[in-house]
Amino acid sequence: MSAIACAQGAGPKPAAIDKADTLWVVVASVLVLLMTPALALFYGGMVRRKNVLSTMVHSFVMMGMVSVVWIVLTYSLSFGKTSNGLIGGLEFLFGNGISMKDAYPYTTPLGTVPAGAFMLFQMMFAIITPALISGAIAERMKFSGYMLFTTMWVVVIYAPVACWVWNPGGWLSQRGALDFAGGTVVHLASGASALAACIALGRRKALEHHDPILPNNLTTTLLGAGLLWVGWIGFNAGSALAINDIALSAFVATHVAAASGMLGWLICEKLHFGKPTALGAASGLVAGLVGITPAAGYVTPMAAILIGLVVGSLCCFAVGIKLKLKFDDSLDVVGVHGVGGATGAILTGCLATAVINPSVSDSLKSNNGRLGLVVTQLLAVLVVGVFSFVGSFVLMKLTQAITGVRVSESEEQAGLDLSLHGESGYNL
Amino acid sequence: MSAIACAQGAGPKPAAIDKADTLWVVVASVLVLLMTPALALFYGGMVRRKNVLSTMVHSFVMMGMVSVVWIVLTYSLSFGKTSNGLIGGLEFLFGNGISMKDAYPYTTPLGTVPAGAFMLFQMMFAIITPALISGAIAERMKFSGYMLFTTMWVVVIYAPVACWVWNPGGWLSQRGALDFAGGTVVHLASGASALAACIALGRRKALEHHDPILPNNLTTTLLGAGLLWVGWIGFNAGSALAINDIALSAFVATHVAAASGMLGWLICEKLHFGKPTALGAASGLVAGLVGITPAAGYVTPMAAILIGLVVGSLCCFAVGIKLKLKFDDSLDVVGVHGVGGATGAILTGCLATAVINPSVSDSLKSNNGRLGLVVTQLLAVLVVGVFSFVGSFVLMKLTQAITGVRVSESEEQAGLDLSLHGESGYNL
Amino acid sequence: MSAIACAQGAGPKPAAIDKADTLWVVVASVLVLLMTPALALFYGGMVRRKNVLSTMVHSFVMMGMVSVVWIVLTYSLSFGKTSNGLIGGLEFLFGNGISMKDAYPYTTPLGTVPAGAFMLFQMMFAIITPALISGAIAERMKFSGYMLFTTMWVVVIYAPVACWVWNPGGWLSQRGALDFAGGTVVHLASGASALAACIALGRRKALEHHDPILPNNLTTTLLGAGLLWVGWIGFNAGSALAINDIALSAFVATHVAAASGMLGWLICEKLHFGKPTALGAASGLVAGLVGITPAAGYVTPMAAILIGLVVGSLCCFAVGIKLKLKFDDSLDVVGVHGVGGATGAILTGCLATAVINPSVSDSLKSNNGRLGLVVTQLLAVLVVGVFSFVGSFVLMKLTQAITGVRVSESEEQAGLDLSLHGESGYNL
Amino acid sequence: MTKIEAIIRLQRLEDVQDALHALDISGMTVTEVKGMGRSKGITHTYRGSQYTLSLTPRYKLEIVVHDHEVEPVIAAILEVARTGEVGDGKIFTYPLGDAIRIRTGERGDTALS
Amino acid sequence: MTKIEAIIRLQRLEDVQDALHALDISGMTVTEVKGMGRSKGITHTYRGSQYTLSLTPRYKLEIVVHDHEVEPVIAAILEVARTGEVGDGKIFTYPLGDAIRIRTGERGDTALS
Amino acid sequence: MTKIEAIIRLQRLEDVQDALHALDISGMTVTEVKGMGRSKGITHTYRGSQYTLSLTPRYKLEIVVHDHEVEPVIAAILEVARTGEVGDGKIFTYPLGDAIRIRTGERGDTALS
Ligand SMILES: Nc1ncnc2c1ncn2[C@@H]1O[C@H](COP(=O)(O)OP(=O)(O)O)[C@@H](O)[C@H]1O
Ligand SMILES: Nc1ncnc2c1ncn2[C@@H]1O[C@H](COP(=O)(O)OP(=O)(O)O)[C@@H](O)[C@H]1O
Ligand SMILES: Nc1ncnc2c1ncn2[C@@H]1O[C@H](COP(=O)(O)OP(=O)(O)O)[C@@H](O)[C@H]1O
Repeated sequence: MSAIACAQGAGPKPAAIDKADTLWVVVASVLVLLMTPALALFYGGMVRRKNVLSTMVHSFVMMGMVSVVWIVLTYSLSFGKTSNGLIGGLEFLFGNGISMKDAYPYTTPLGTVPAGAFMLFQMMFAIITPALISGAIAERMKFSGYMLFTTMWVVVIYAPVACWVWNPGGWLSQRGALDFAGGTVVHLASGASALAACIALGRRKALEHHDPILPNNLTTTLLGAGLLWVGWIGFNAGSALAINDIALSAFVATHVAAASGMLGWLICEKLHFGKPTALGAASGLVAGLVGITPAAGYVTPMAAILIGLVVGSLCCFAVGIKLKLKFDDSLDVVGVHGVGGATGAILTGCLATAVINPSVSDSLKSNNGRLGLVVTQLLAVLVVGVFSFVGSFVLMKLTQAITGVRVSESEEQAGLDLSLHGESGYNL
Repeated sequence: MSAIACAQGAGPKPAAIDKADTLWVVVASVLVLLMTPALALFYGGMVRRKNVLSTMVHSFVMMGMVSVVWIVLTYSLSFGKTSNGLIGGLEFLFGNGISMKDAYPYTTPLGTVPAGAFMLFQMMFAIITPALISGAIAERMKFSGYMLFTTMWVVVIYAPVACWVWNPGGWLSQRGALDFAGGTVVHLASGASALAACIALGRRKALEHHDPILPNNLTTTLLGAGLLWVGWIGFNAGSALAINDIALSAFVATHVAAASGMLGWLICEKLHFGKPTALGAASGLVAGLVGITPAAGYVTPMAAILIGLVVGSLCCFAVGIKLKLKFDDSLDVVGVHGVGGATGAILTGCLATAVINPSVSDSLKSNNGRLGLVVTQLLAVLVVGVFSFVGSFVLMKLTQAITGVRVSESEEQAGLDLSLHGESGYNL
Repeated sequence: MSAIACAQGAGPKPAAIDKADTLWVVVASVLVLLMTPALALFYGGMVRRKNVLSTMVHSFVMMGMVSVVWIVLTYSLSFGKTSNGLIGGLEFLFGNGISMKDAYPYTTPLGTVPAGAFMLFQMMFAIITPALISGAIAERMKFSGYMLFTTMWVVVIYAPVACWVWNPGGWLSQRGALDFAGGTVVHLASGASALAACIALGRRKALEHHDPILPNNLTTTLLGAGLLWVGWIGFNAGSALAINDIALSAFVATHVAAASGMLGWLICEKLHFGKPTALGAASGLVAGLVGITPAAGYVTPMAAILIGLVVGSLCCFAVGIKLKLKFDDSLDVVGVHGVGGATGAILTGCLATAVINPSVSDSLKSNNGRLGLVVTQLLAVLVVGVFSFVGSFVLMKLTQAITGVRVSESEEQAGLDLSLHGESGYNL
Repeated sequence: MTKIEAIIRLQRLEDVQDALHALDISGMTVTEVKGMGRSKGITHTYRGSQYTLSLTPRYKLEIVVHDHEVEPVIAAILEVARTGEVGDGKIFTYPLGDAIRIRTGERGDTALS
Repeated sequence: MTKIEAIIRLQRLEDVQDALHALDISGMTVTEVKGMGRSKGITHTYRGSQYTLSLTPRYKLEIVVHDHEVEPVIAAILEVARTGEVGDGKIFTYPLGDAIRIRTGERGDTALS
Repeated sequence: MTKIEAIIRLQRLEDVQDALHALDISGMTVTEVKGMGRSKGITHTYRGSQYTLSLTPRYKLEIVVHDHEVEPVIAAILEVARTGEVGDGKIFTYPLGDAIRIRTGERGDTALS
C-alpha cells in the first residue's frame, strides 16, 4: 500500500485542500531537496582526494537532469493513470495537467494537498535515487556514460517501480505491500542497481595494486550524514502527505531509528574490530534511516529502535561482503541501501501495527494476516530487486556500447577530477 | 508589480491573518537566512587559500550589520508609507509600529501575514544583497572600507530600490513592472554595484604577475551552491507571501530553472571548452536561480526550463567578458548576477502568463500589452542598473576618502586572512 | 515560568490541536535537530587536525545516545507528572502514553500541539545540551568515559533541571522564573558542567609544552556557526509552541541579538586586540544567541539588540578568564555558554516586558515587581549553576573510577582520531 | 655511505617500496614535491579560463645506503619507476658525511643496518 | 654536477621560474618547507590569545645543474628573489655523485640536458 | 660548512628548536615528510577494513652550520629527540659546496652568521 493511501487511512476522509498539509509537503520537499547535496558530501568525503569533485558532481548533476526529465516525462510514467498497474499514462507530459490548486486525482478519497506539491515531493525522491547508485561506480566511470545510464535508468527502472509501489493503481500497491517512504522504490532499487552497475564496470585499478584507498575528508562525510538525517525527516514524515498523527509517528520512528542505527553500528565495530569510528557513526545512522524508511509511519517508537539496531549492526557486517565476493561497490551502496532496504521492508511486514496506522489492518486483512503480509513484502523485495538488477545490468551494457562506461587507466590514475573535469578539489 | 501585490492577486481578497501563510513566511525567512552562510561558502571556496576567511567574513558580517541597520532604519525607508514613490517614511524607525499580530498596512487588500513576519522575510533579502557584491571585491579590499561601503550602500542604494519596486507605493511598482522575488532589487542592483566597486578598487596584483588564481576548495563551493538552491526555494516561493497556488508555481519554476541552468552551463562548457566542470555545475545552477528570480511566480514550468537554459548558457560566456574588458570582478558577480538578473527581468516580461498568476493580466493591461510590458521591464532594468552603478561608484570614492578601500601590496601578497584578521583558514 | 506556560499566556485559551501550530513545532524540531551537526562543525573546526573527528563524534554520538535514552527514560523524568517539583513521574517510560493526537496533558489550559510533537521538540534540546559540554573536554577525554559521563549526565543533571524549569509542576517554574528557551536549562547547565568536567579532567599536555594549539579549519567553524544561527530560530521561536505573535517576537529578538552579538565581539576585538577575526564573528553570534535564549519571547527588538551587544562583548573577554585561572576549557564552553547563559537569564529579568508577552505581568506580579523578578532569576542561575557544577564533578569522578576519563599521554600526542578511532580526518 | 635521491611519479611509490623491501632496504624518507621538467604540466579549468600549472606533483625519495647497495637500488628504481614517457623523473646520488641513529646514538654504517 | 638548493619567499617562485627559463634550465624540484631564521614569524590570533609561529612558510628549490651553470643560476636567483628585507632566504650548493634519468637510464651530465 | 639533516618525530620539533636556540643556532628549514623505517606504521580503519600505512609522518630538519658546530648540534638533537623507542629517526651530515645569503649576497661562512 502506498504512502498516498496510508495518508488517507489516517483520519476522517478529507475532501478539500488543507493549507497546513500543503505547507508540510512543501517543507518536506525542501528537506528532501537538501538530501542530494548532503549525499554529495557524504560520498565526496569518502573517495580519494583526486576524485572528490567527480563524485560530488554525480549527485549534483542528478538535480539538474532528473528534475527536467521528471516534469517532462517520468512523473507521468510514474503517476499517470495506469490501466495495467505496470506503467502510468502520458497525460502529465511536459507538466501538463498538474494542478497547483487541486489534489492529485487518482486516489480515493482525494488527498488534501495540491497535485503540484505532490509532484514536487516525488520529484525529490526521483533525484536522489539514481544519485545513490553513483556511490557504487565512483572513481572510475566516464561522465558521459554516467549521464546516459542514469537518464535511461530513471525512465526505464525508476518510473515503473514507482508506479508499481506508489501509484494507487500500481500492482504492488494493489496487493497491499507496505512501503511507507521508499524502502523498495528508493533503497532497494538503488542498491540492486548499484550491484549490477559496479559488476558491469569492474574493479578500480588501485585495488589490484593494493594501494590504500582512504577517505579524503571525513569531516565532509560527517556533515553529509548530519544533513541526510535532517532531510530524511522530510523524506519519511513528509510521506504522510499531511501534518497528522502519522506524520508525527513517522518523525519519531525515523529519528530514533537513525539514533539506534548509529549505536548498533558503533557497538558492532567496538566489539568486532576494537574501535568505534566516526565513519561508523555516520554509516550507522544512514543505515538506520534506510531501514526505517519503509516502516516509518507504521511502527511504534520501540519497534523503530529495534529496526535501527538490527539494520545498523547488520550493515556494519554487510559492507564486508564485497571484499569476499570481489565486486567493487566503492562506497557500499549495496551493503547499506540494498541490504538495509530489503531488511527494512521485511521488518515492516513483521512490525507494522494498526495502533500507529489504521491502514495496516487493511493490509493485514487483504494478505490474510501477518504471515501473508510478510510474504507479500518478500515478494516486493524480490521483484523490485531482480528487476532493478537485471535492468541496470542491461542499461550498463547499452551505455558501454554507446558512450563507453569506463575511463582509461591513466585517467583513473590521474584522478577523475583532473582528467574528466579539468579541476582539482583542493588547492590548499 | 511587487511580490506583495501578486500574492494578493492570487485568490479571494483575504482579510485576516492566516496561520499557515504566516508559518510559510517564517519558514521561508529561515530558508533565506540560510542563503548568506551558503553564499559565504560558495564564495569562500573560490578564492585563494590565503583569503578564504576574509571572503567568508564579508558575507557573515552582513548578517550582523544589515540586521541591525534594517530594523533601526532601512526597513522604514524601504517599506514606510511613501508619498513620492521614491523613499519610504520614518514611521517604522527602531522597529516601532511593526505589528506581530496585524498585517503590513499599506497593501490593498491587506495580506494574511503579520507585518513582523513580512519585515523578517524582507530583512533576509537586505542581508544577502550587499553580501553578493562582496564577490567582486574579494582578495584586496580593506575590512574597514568594506564595512563603511556596505553600510552606506544598504541605506543609499538598497532602501530606495526596494521602495521603488516592492513598496506598494513605489514608482516602478505603480508602473506595473514585474519582479516576483528580486531580479532587479537583489541581483541586478548587486551586479551593477559590483561592477562599479571592482572598477573603483582596481585589479588584484596577482593578475599582473600572471600568477594562477585557483579556488582553494571547490567542495566548499559545491556545498554553498547546494544550500543556495535550498534557500532559494524560500526566497522565491516565499515571495508569494502565502502558501497557495502561486507559491507552488514559484517553487516548481525555481527548481526546474536551477536544474536547467546547470544543464545549460555544463552543455556550453562541454561544447565550447571541452570539459564540463564541477564549478560549472555550481555556477549554472546559481545562474538559473538568478534568472528565474523575477519570473518565478509568473511562468509555466516549461517557460522556467527555458529561462534556466538561456540564462545558464549566457552566463557561462558572460563570465569571460571581464577578461576582455579588464575589470577584475573576482568571483563573477557581474557575469552571473548582473547579466542573469537583467536577462531574467526581460524574459519575465516576455513569458509571464495570467494562467499562472492572474495579476499578470493587470500588468499587461496597464502596459498596453506584451510589448509595453517588456519595455517597462527594460526601463526597470535600466534605471536600477544605472542608479546602482553610479551610486556605488560614488560610495566607493567616498569610502576611499574616509577609510581607504584597498589593502597594501604586501598585505595582499600575504593574504587578507593573516594581514587583516590575524588568522589562517586551514592549519592542516 | 516555562516556555509552555508562556505560549499559553499568549492568546485566547486554546482547546484543540491546531495543525499550523503543530507544523511549526515539527519544523522547529527539525531546525533544532540541525544544531547538533552544526555544533559538531563549530567545535570540530577549532581543535587541532589530529582531533577533528573525535571532537565531531562527541556531538554526533549524542544524537544516537540521548535520542534513545530520552524516549526510554528521561522524557518521563523531565515531563512526567511531578508531585514534588523536583523530578517527573514514570508514566511515559519507553514512550508509553505519548499521544500523537492529543496535547501534553499537564498544562492548564492545554496546548495546541500533540504531545508527540512536544516530546520531539524537547528531545532535540536534550541532545544538544550534553554535546555543548563536549567542547570543554575536547582533545583528551576517553571515548568510553565520555559515553558513560554523558549518559549519566542526561539522567542525573539534565532531567531534573528540565523538570524544575519547564515542567509545569517544576519548582522554579512555579516560582515564576522566566526562561523562554533554555538559558538556564541548556546554556548555564552545560557551561557549569563544562567547568566541572574540564577541571576534573586536567589540562592538555600541549599547554605545558607551550605548543601552539591552532584551529584546523575555521571554514568549518564558520559553517557551523551559520547553521547554528539558522537552527536557533527554531530553538527560540519554536519555544512559543505555536505560530503566533510571541513566536514572531522571539524570531526577531533571536535574529537581531545574534547580529549584535557578532558586532559586539568584533568591536571589542578591534578595540582591544587590534584585529577583528572570523572566529570572533562566529563566536560573537553564538554568544548573542546564547544571551537571547532565555529572553527571546519576552523582549522588544531594541532590548534584544542590547542583550546581544552586552553578551557579545562580555564573552569576548570572558574567554580569557581560563588563561588566568588555568583551567583548560578547550573550546570556551564556560566563557560563552556559562557566562552568556547566566548574563542572559539576569538580563531577561531586567528587560522582559508584558508588551511583548502578557505572561510577563504574571511573573512580575508573583515576584512582587521587577526587583523580585531579577532576584528570582538570580536564584535560578545560582541553583542551576551550583547543582550542575557539583553534580558534574561527582559524575566525572565516578566515571574516572569506572572507565577512566583521560587518554594516555602518547594517545594524546598521536591525536585522538588515530588512537581512539583509528581514523584520520583528512587524507589530502 | 651514499644518499640516493629519486624523484618519481606519484603512482609508482608502492612499487618502489616493494622493490626496496626485496633488496632488504628498510629505511627511506618520502617528501611530496612539485617538479618542473620537460613534462607539460597540468591544465586546470576555472570558469572558462585555463591555467596550466607547470609544476606537477611528484614524490622525492631519499634513501641512505651503504656504498655497495647503491647500484642495486638504482637498478631497482629504474626498473619499477619507468613508464618510458616524459616525466619519469631523475635519480641523484650524494656523498654522505656521517649517519647517526637517534635512538641508540650509533654512528656510521652501523646506524643504517 | 652540482645541486643548488635555494630557500625563497613564497611569492618569488614564479619570478625564479621565469629567470631559470631564460637561462634554459628546465629542471627543478620544489618543496613547501617552513623556515626558522631571523625573520620574526607570523602572529595568529585565536580568541584573544596570540601565538607567534616561529616557522614561516618558504619554498625550497632544488636544481641540479652542470658545473658551469652554477654561477649564472645563483646570480639569477639572487637578482629576482631578493627583497632586501630579513627573510629572503639562503642558497646552498652541494657536490653531486651521479645523476640518472629514469626514463632512459642515461647517467651523468647527459641525464640533465 | 656542513648540512645536518635530522629526521625526527613530530612531537619533538619544539624541543629541538629550543635546544638549537640554546646553542645560538638560528637558521633551520623544516619539511613534513613521511618515513619508512623499522617502526610498524599507522593502522587506519575504514568501514571494517584495516589499512596499515607503512609511511609515518616525520619532520625533516635541515640545518647548515659551521663545521665546529656540527658535534654540539648533533649532541643536542640526540638528547632531546630520543625517546628510546623504534622510530626515533636518523641524523645525516653532508659536505657543503657553498652558502649564500640572498638578502645580502654574502657567501661562505659569513652567510650563516
Ligand atoms: N635538473 C633538475 N634538478 C632537479 N630536479 C629535476 C631536474 N630535472 C628534472 N627534475 C625533476 O624530475 C622530474 C621529471 O623530470 P622531467 O624532465 O619531466 O622528465 P624526464 O626526466 O623524463 O625528461 C621533474 O618534475 C623534476 O621534479
Ligand atoms: N643555517 C640554516 N640552515 C638551513 N636553513 C636556513 C639556515 N638559515 C636560514 N635558513 C632558511 O632561510 C630562511 C630565511 O632565513 P632568514 O635568516 O630569515 O633570512 P636572512 O637570510 O635574510 O637573514 C629561513 O626561513 C630558513 O628556511
Ligand atoms: N636509510 C634511510 N634513508 C633515509 N631515511 C631513513 C633511513 N632509515 C631511516 N630513515 C628515516 O628515519 C625514520 C626513523 O627510522 P626507523 O628505522 O623507524 O627508526 P630507528 O632509527 O629508531 O630504527 C624513518 O621513518 C625514515 O624517515
